[in-house]
Amino acid sequence: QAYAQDPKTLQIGITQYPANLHPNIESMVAKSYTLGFVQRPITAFDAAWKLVCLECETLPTIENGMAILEKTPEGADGIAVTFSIPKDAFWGDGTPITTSDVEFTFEVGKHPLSGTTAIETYRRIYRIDVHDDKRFTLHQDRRTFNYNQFNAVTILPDHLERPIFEKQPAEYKNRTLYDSDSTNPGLYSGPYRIVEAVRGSFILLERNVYWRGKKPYFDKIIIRSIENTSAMEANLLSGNIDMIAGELGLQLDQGIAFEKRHGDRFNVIYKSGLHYEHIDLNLQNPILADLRVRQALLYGIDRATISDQLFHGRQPVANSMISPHDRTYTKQPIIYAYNPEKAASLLDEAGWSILRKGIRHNDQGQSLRLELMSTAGDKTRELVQQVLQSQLRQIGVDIRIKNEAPRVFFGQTTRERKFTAMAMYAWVSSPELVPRTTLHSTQIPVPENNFSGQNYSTISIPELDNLIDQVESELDPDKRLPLWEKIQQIYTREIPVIPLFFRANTYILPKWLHGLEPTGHLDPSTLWVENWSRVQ
Amino acid sequence: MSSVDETILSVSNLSIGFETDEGLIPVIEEVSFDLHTGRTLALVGESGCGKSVTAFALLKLLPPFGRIISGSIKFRGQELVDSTESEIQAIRGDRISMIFQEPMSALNPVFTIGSQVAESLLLHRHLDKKMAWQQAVEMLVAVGIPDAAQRAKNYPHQLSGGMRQRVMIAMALSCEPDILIADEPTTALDVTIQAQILDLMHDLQERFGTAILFISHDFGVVSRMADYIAVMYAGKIIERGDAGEILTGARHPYTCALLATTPRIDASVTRLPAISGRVPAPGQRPAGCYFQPRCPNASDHCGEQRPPPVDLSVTHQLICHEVVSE
Amino acid sequence: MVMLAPAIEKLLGLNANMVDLFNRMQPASDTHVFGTDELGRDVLLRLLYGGQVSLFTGLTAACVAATIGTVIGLTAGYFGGRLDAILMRITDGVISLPLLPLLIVLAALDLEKIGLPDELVNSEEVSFYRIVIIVALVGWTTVARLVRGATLSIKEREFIMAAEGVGAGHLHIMFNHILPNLISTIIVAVTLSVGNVILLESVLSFLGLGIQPPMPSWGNMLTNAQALIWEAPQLAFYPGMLIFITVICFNFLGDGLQDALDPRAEY
Amino acid sequence: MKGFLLTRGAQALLVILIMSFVIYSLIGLMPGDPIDQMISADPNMTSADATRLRALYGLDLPIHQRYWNWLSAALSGDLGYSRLFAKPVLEVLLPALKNSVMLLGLALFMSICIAIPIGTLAASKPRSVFDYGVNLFAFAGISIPSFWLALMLIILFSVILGVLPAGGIAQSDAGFWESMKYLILPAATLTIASVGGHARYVRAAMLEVLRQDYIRTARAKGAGAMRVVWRHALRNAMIPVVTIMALDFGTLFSGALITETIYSWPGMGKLIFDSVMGNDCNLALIALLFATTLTLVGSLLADICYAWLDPRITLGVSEQ
Amino acid sequence: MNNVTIVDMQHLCKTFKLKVAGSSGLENRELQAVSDVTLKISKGEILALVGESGCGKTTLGRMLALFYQPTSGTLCIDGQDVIGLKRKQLKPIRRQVQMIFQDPVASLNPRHTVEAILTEPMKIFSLYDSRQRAGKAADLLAAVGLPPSDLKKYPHEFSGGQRQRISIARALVLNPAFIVADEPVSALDVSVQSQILNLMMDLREEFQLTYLFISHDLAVVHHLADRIAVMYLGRIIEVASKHDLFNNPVHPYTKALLRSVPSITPNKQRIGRILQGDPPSPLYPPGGCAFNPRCPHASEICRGSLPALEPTATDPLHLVSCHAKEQLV
Ligand SMILES: Nc1ncnc2c1ncn2[C@@H]1O[C@H](COP(=O)(O)OP(=O)(O)OP(=O)(O)O)[C@@H](O)[C@H]1O
Ligand SMILES: Nc1ncnc2c1ncn2[C@@H]1O[C@H](COP(=O)(O)OP(=O)(O)OP(=O)(O)O)[C@@H](O)[C@H]1O
Ligand SMILES: [Mg+2]
Ligand SMILES: [Mg+2]
Repeated sequence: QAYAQDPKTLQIGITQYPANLHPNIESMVAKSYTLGFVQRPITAFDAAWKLVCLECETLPTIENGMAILEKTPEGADGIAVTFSIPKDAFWGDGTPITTSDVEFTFEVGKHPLSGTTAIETYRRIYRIDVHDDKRFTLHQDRRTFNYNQFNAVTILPDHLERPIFEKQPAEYKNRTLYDSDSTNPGLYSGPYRIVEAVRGSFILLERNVYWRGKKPYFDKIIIRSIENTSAMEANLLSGNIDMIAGELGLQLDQGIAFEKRHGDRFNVIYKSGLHYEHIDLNLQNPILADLRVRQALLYGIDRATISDQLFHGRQPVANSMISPHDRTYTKQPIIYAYNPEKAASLLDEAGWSILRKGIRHNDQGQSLRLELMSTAGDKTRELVQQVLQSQLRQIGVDIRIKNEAPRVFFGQTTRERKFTAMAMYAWVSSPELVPRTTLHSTQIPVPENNFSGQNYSTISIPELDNLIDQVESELDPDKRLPLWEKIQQIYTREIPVIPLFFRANTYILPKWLHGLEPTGHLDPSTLWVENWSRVQ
Repeated sequence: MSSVDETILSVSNLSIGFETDEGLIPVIEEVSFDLHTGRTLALVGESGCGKSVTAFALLKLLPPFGRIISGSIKFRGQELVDSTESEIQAIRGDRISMIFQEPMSALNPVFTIGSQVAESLLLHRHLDKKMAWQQAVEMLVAVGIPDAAQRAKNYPHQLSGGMRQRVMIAMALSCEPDILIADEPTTALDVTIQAQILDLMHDLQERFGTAILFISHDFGVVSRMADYIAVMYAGKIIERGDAGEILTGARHPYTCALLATTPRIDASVTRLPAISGRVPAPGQRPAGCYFQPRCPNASDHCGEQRPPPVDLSVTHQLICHEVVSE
Repeated sequence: MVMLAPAIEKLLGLNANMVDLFNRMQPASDTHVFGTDELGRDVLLRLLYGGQVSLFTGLTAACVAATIGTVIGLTAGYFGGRLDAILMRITDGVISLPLLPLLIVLAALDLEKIGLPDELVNSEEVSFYRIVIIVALVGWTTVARLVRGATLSIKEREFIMAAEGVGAGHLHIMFNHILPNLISTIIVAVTLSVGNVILLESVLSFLGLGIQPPMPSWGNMLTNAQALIWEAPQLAFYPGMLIFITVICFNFLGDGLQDALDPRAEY
Repeated sequence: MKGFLLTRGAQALLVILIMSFVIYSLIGLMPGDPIDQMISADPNMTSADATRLRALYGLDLPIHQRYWNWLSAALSGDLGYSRLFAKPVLEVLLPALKNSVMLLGLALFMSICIAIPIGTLAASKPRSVFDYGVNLFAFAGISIPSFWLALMLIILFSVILGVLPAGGIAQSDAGFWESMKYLILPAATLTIASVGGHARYVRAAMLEVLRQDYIRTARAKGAGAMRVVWRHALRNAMIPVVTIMALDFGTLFSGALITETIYSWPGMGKLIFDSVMGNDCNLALIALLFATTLTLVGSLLADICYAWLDPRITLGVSEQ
Repeated sequence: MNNVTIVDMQHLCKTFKLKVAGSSGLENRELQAVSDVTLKISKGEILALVGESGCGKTTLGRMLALFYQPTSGTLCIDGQDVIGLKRKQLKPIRRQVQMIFQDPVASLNPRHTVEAILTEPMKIFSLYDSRQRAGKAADLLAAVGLPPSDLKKYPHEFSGGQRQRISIARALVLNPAFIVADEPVSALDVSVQSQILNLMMDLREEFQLTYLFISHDLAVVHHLADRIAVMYLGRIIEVASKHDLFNNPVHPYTKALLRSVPSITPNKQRIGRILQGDPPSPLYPPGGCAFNPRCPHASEICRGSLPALEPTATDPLHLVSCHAKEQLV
């Protein structure tokens, strides 16, 4: 085609442009995808969902002795982990990466004015011991099983950023070179560096000559942001881009349809991962407070058929909040297969037995009407909503759909529990993530705690709280498994949330691209870009 | 310059109609008249009788759905009815020009009066811009605009009504046309200004020997201007003759009635004689004589047959059943 | 035609909101004359129901906006002076108001809190009323300007003075004399804006402020079809075509009504 | 002229001041804030983080105080930073503005260049086939959804013919023609969408003018049909048309959201949308004020054009 | 004709405030449309007001018909002072004064039927019930010579003369004593004009009407008026009975006006000695006597001071405003 580029250039389409480029301030998918080419966090989960070292030599564990149990000065349980920066790690301007960079990074991370989003990641490190240029120990003030996970921490260049930070920490987020001078090679330590960035349109990457690892195949990578997915397809077909990223790409059904038409020219890969699509049930709603109604709702929807027909089976049905791919997943004790008869009898039992115009009413004459809210503009969710509405209608439940712009939905509706009955959206998680914020009773957002926490269903079970506390501090992976099983049992028994699917990402790749491995979690496939190559 | 009294334009049996949803409706029927150099023919008649349409037809400037049905317009022997658009364009503004009733709306508001006067010169005399402008200014002087060189740079809205009409006249006369068609040129003006304009037209006619077709509904004005008068009623010329013959010796009942109903300051009547009824609209004209429904002298056959032409003298003619030639 | 939707629904033995996951995006067939949509619903029926919704929304919103605009424009034009200046500056302000935040604020208003009855807030039509209100709130400005302009010229006509001469009050003159003469201006504005409202509704759907699913409207059908333009282009074609035809029809209707309502036209 | 400009300028400043407050309040009143949205995308973030960040970005202050802070800073020349893009507001705004002006300017220019001749021709031959064609085309332009049109153009020119890029913007090292190629499709989309409407305005104005007496005067002078239409009528017809087109001038700077989105054209429409949605008050405010200002400039321009085209009008008043 | 004064104007002035384009942008200016008019109209008479376009005839007429508030001066209608009255207070007086407008097209609401037009005043004043109103409307229509079947028609279905009849009928609905007729026939053809003039005379007898008849056509005025006031640039410059004015005009302007009226005699020729120049703009009135720039007799005093409107030496009812009137009589 006319706009095909030379074979050593790869053009990638993504649906969002990263608003800003500082790796540790504000996380967003487009940013972590882009920065994956040019920077590496200290650790990450790989495509097999195993924790690996990226900007370190060895992953510290208790077994290899680089993680040591200790007491904090206050006498609490703590843990110290020791990392070494790879010897040949350089910034893109030739400066070596050293422990002073690490110190700077944590200084920025901890600073309350720096704009760090998830500050706890840094706060738990109460002391850093620097042994030499490359080796350092992080002392943590708590003892959790993810003591060696530093996926969210990317080392920052001390020699470039410190003067800016020290001058005015509160302005650092606005003045950082990542945004004011994003093509500065010294900012990047990955296989590529940014050489041109046009906001809202594209980012051009070139090879970083100081990259220590395997030499990547492509000389240049262009990341184009194309928000409209139909236009994205047109760009792909016209050769304006070579591939569509799965992390930020076509919707699943578009991908499936695309494969039907162009499967001969492109590889289409579906990776189901840790996007947990679900419906929060407001347990404060008197109707939903009745477990039988919640069960009936689950029995009354045919998730298997939706998955098969709408998503061609590419998007597995979720039985609980834990993905079947996760090591902590256990065979579910209760599987709610489609069973409208059972649903009907449960509703009858619950007192919703009078049918009027096909809608159930109780003996007070109240109708079984529930509001199903979600984010507006998300076509797939709207489709699922309508199917659910239609299916639940069959068992006499009147579902009213009400959608809101995402900023309203997430900003107010869920947080302040403005949804009266059901709220449908997705959680992203990482492998073996403890569901504290979503299921612990202390995490119910109320005005008293300034609406903190994401336990929107308001589930509050002491047993579950205990289990969550236990699993978090259990360092032995095998001993954690029975705890996880109990958590899942309670979850499926109590149904605070209707699990729907684990969303699948659709990667559309040219036949000649090899080595790209979708991860299915938050760490993007681009962290392993040096494995990508063109094979004719 | 042609000699006085030469017939320069000759209209015969001209019929004009408008295409409407109900078909072609005749508006002007079998109109004939001649124009003579240095002489003024006044066309008089009430509103809607077809004076303007007749005037437009002479330059083939009929409104979109107007058609010349039949008849001929001969200008210096050249038939205008079937001449082409470009032939007629060469004549318009050059040999035959026209001035209109409403001097404000007839001038283009966005051009200076100088350039509007100069335009005919550019079109027909092929002068360069400067020359044309100069001549335009001269023309404005000729029509009595004080301080013409400055005034030429004004826009129409900056002039008074009388001045605008002078500009219109200057524009029409800039190429020294053979014929000037003046369609109610003073109706929109005050009496004192009207008198000025009429004087001006007299002067210019004397100077250029132009033949004038002067259209008006006001016998007072006509009596000042006309050598000949033609009275129109419902699309027909019902009486024509020398000015004196018509103004003092009119025979057609319509002309007589019209003259009688016109208030005058030199005679007092307690009650004006009125013509009852109204002018029939085109398409609703009665059989027989068109004036018969309003005519005090009408007899039976007036309503049945078209009245015959009657010659009272060489110049004085009319169409009426009740008047017989002496 | 769109009024017959329920009858045609019966005739075909289908249901406009009936999801059939086994028959998604079918091409035209005997049972589904225009095929089915992405959830296996009959496109013809959805077009008909969508037409009901869209036309009704368009007409109502345009009429409400026209009413507000007429009252404001008429008042401003008739009384003139300071009142005119104030009203027209307000109009300018509304014209330059950023639509997007306004729409979001409006959409997020808690209707129950403003004291609307529960029945209404929870009814299916609430999104419809919302649109009507949104369009009315921002859409009256054009009419207001047109009406003001027309009022300014009409109030100079002598028949207004004649009415004043027989002792008519301001309101009498405004509503008995000026308003009837504005009808054609208003009608043209309304007919032109019906199409705009239908299109605006599709933008609103996109922001989640439009007609809520599953209720179909041409606007949301069009927006939904956008993502399917490769798989099922016909889904975008039908509503697009209908909007096009509607816009044209309303324009002709406007012209026709203008002629019919103007007693001078036959002159 | 000077006095007129001064009065208008003062009025404009007042309007802008009021608008800045209204816009600020509207954005501030929007439910939800960006920090909450971050939570849903980041499992490590806690509510305490959200509270801290809200304070950091000043989102916890009451709206009038935020506005006052903003205003005093803005008046001292500091327009602040874009929260979303972590850059000074103007640095984000100016490139987008440049792109919008390029795109919409070209589209408006082409639209006018096409609309004037076809509108005029349609008016000079009313009820002809050409006239009906122009009308139909105009309605199509009004009612074709722009996303559909844009996608069809991409499919035709990029996918099938492969002659033009499907979207985006040229790299900085690209030549002029290469850069222009990226502009053609989006500009064509906008042109097609607006040219019909413009042509109808021209046609209506032209029809009105052609009915006027001075047109007959021009014909009576012997001017040919072409000269009558293009010299005598056009300038008069342009008086109302210019007003409408100058008002479009304001929209140049508010961008065209849908077209920009589909063609990934980084202009003001997308920027305003993103900044409003992302609660980027500073950016949204300045961007919207820019658009407002230019709308005001547009109407001022309309008045000046008016006076320039129509000698009867002296700025601010029309002589009787 | 008795001598009861129905309208009494004393030093009536009307000033319009305008914005005009001047050398440095917009200027606020005052336009004296009517200055210092002192006139009485007696019951039953026809006073004609003549003058060139823009001299303020309509403005004066509209003040008398209560449409404009005079800027200064006093105005009594039927003995009642109307200056400063509110809209509501004026309402009862409006029954006394009605106006007939120049343009029969513009003065009738195109969207109202004749019946609506004629019954509207009765509705506003709550006169009669609806049946009686229709009957009254039909009677009025008959009085102006139209059949009752025309009640259901719209104005556009009538000819110009018929429309003017409707407008006259409307003016009569409230049984006024005084009618301001602002150029009621100047838009009409001569044949129709005479019908309307005759009608107005007939109605005057029938309803005991007093007219202020505004016209620019001296011939019409000659036919109709009892007394004539000549206006020039907002001022009355000469008032006299019809006979006096036409036979012994004093003011040079009146004389010029009379000379300019064409008579219907075949005399194709220049008029000569006609008044040159245009009337001055009321925005920039000349100093002294407004007529001085065009006046053949203008002298220093004319440029310096305003002549008063005073009786001539010979006739106390013949008022002239001219410095040179004694020489010109
Ligand atoms: N464009 C037109 N379409 C249809 N009929 C027309 C058109 N123009 C004029 N007429 C008809 O032709 C007749 C003569 O019109 P014309 O304008 O010549 O009258 P006139 O004698 O000039 O009247 P006036 O004194 O009012 O100017 C009228 O009855 C009118 O109805
Ligand atoms: N409402 C108004 N505002 C400003 N100026 C006005 C207004 N009405 C009239 N004038 C001005 O007052 C002067 C007198 O106007 P008026 O209409 O009384 O004249 P007229 O004698 O009736 O003229 P005509 O014979 O043209 O009807 C004119 O210069 C006119 O421009
Ligand atoms: Mg005429
Ligand atoms: Mg007047």
